[in-house]
Amino acid sequence: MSRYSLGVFGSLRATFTRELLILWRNPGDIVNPLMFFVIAVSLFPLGGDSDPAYLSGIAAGVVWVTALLAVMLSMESLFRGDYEDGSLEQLLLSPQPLYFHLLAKVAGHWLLSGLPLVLLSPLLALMLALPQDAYAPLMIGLLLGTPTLTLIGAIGMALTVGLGRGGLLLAVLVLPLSIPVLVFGAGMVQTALAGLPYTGLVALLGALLVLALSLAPLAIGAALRISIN
Amino acid sequence: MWQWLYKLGSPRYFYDMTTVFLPWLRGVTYFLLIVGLVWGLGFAPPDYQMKDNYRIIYIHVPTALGAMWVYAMMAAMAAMHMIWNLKLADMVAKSCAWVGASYCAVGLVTGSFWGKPTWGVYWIWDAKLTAMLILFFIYIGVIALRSAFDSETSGSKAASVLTLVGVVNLPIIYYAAQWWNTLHQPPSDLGGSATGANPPEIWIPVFFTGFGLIGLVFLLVILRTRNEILWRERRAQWVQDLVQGEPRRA
Amino acid sequence: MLSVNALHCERDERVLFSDLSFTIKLGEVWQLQGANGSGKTTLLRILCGLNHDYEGDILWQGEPVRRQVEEFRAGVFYLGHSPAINKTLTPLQNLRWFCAVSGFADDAAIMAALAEQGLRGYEEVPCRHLSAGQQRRVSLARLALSPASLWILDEPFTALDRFGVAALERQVAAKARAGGAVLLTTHHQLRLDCELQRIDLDAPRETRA
Amino acid sequence: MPEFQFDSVADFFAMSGYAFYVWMAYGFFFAVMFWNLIQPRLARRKLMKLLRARQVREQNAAPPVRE
Repeated sequence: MSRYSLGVFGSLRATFTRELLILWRNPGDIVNPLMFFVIAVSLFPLGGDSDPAYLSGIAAGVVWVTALLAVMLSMESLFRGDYEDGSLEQLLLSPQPLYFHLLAKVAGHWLLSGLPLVLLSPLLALMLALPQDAYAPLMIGLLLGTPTLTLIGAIGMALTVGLGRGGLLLAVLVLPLSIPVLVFGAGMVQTALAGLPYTGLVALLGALLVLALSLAPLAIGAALRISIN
Repeated sequence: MWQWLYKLGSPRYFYDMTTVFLPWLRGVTYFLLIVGLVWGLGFAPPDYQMKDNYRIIYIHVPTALGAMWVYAMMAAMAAMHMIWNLKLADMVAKSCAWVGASYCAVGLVTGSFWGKPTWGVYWIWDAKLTAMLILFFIYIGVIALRSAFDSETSGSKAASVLTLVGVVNLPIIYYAAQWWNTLHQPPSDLGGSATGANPPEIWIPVFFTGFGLIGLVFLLVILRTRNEILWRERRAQWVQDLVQGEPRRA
Repeated sequence: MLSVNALHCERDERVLFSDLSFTIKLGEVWQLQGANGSGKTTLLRILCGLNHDYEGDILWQGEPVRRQVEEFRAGVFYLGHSPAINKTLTPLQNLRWFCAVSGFADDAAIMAALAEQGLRGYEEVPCRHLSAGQQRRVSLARLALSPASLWILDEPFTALDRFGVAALERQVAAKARAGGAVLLTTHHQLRLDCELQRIDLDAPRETRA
Repeated sequence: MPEFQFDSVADFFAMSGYAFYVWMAYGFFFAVMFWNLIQPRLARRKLMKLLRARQVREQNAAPPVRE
């Protein structure tokens, strides 16, 4: 028998790879939020005015708000599938610590939903005539901000997964809570545009990320145990 | 001490106790409010700058503050509900949500009416008003989530989790609003102009309306909690007798 | 092993069961009977720890569950109505995750369990291409893999053909003989070659267990 | 005792030109507080009616088979 016991880390890796596999197998869950991100951003020049001065003024806010909404939209695939086929119950019943498994699951989900947003953002900044030196702060901000948004969105998703039609409710619950990330992220780009140093804000976004990383899984676990009753 | 706290935890004891002192609370609260409002509207000297428009402050400041500490009370109740599974704490939290949201709405509307003469526009993204707007959204989120569940028990547990997540977020939101505001506009201190060179008599009515509105919070929360107790303990015998005893009206 | 006393549960106005007490010891097979809606699934979900809306206490090896959550969860396997299989993954990947979540990795045992369920050759086929019965078999394959000593099965015989039913009955009997215990609900007539205890949720309280 | 700040009642309602803002603010305040005071009372009446109907229903319905 080639049975060998997996430590906590081994089983975390299994949950992580399973999450990537599931997302990779249904590409819709990855591509749709990205397409939403690109289309929504390109609506603003169409809706507003295509003069670069105007666009660059609103670019940071537009990119950040649509990134926030794209992350919310991609939350659906985090628990919905596992809830319907019962795997989420098995996760709750497993002797392994739920806290770390949720972290692994959210990390896997972020890798294929949040990270692509970060990589795509320079393209959209280009479309919105954002000056060259604002690309770095935009990407750093998104790199630190999207995992926090994913974690907060996961809390909302865990609360509403049992409701079936939780989609809109998720936004009402989660958007107010993600405002600090939006404020600091978009603020970073503006301070960079004004030529001021933005390292302080990187620290703030990092602090929010660490806070979310440590506290969110507790709330997600409690919410899941409530929803799966 | 624990014995007393445990006794307070039982809905029936809470109901009987509030039946006794509710009239007193009602009396004190109405007295404070009436004195405060009449004094503030009619007898306080006008502000040297904004003249009589500043009289809105007598209800704006207490309601805005009320919205914040009612959320803190709701979070404390949610924590008690999650940790010790106290059903009564959850009933109080549910009532707090409605009262807090109402105070927040009044704070926002009075703030914007007060701001119109000073800033020339109904709404400006001032740090305090923005933070209060976000607090209002969180209240709505908690109420919406609680009513989205079919079973009461999971609805109340979910709402408690969201309240606790919200209470962690609130200081961050306040700081973010402050920082964000300094980025865009010079700080327009909302309460500043009123406290300028003004005679101290201006502040006496706020004392009355302040405590009056605190009393009103408890009054409204207790009224709602009593209904909640009757509904959730409907199969208990003491509620059945109470229903029998209730005089038939309309 | 698992003892329950004075269990009381209500669901929206109806009292499903109240002061229900029984003890499941090693080597026993218990069948939970009751009409539809009599709370069978709720009771199973309470016992395995998914549902917390109950009064009364549940002891695992004599200790209240709350104090030893980890041992309890390692010792209990719950099979619900939903197969707990992700349709886009293959049976191998699904079972690998199940084993990892139970704390070990053992591809050989997975292959053997799948073969035993008559799914040889289907290990790498995404589950959505399998029939409902086969997906049920993949879910049942977890029985052979689970290290848990107590099985809680919620209508395990649904969507199984004659061979599947016979195989599962043998598996349940073997589990009891091997020193484990099984608590299951089913509507079909069980033919087990070991003695069977019954709990009837519809019977009035005295003659219940 | 502070004296009355306004020359006449009409002047009081004028609120030195800010009548609209002051009275709209106070109006909304009274409306919300009035609703918060009335709503529990109406809910209690509806609840009593519901519980009374439930009692009547339970009394003449046959006692449930389980108890």
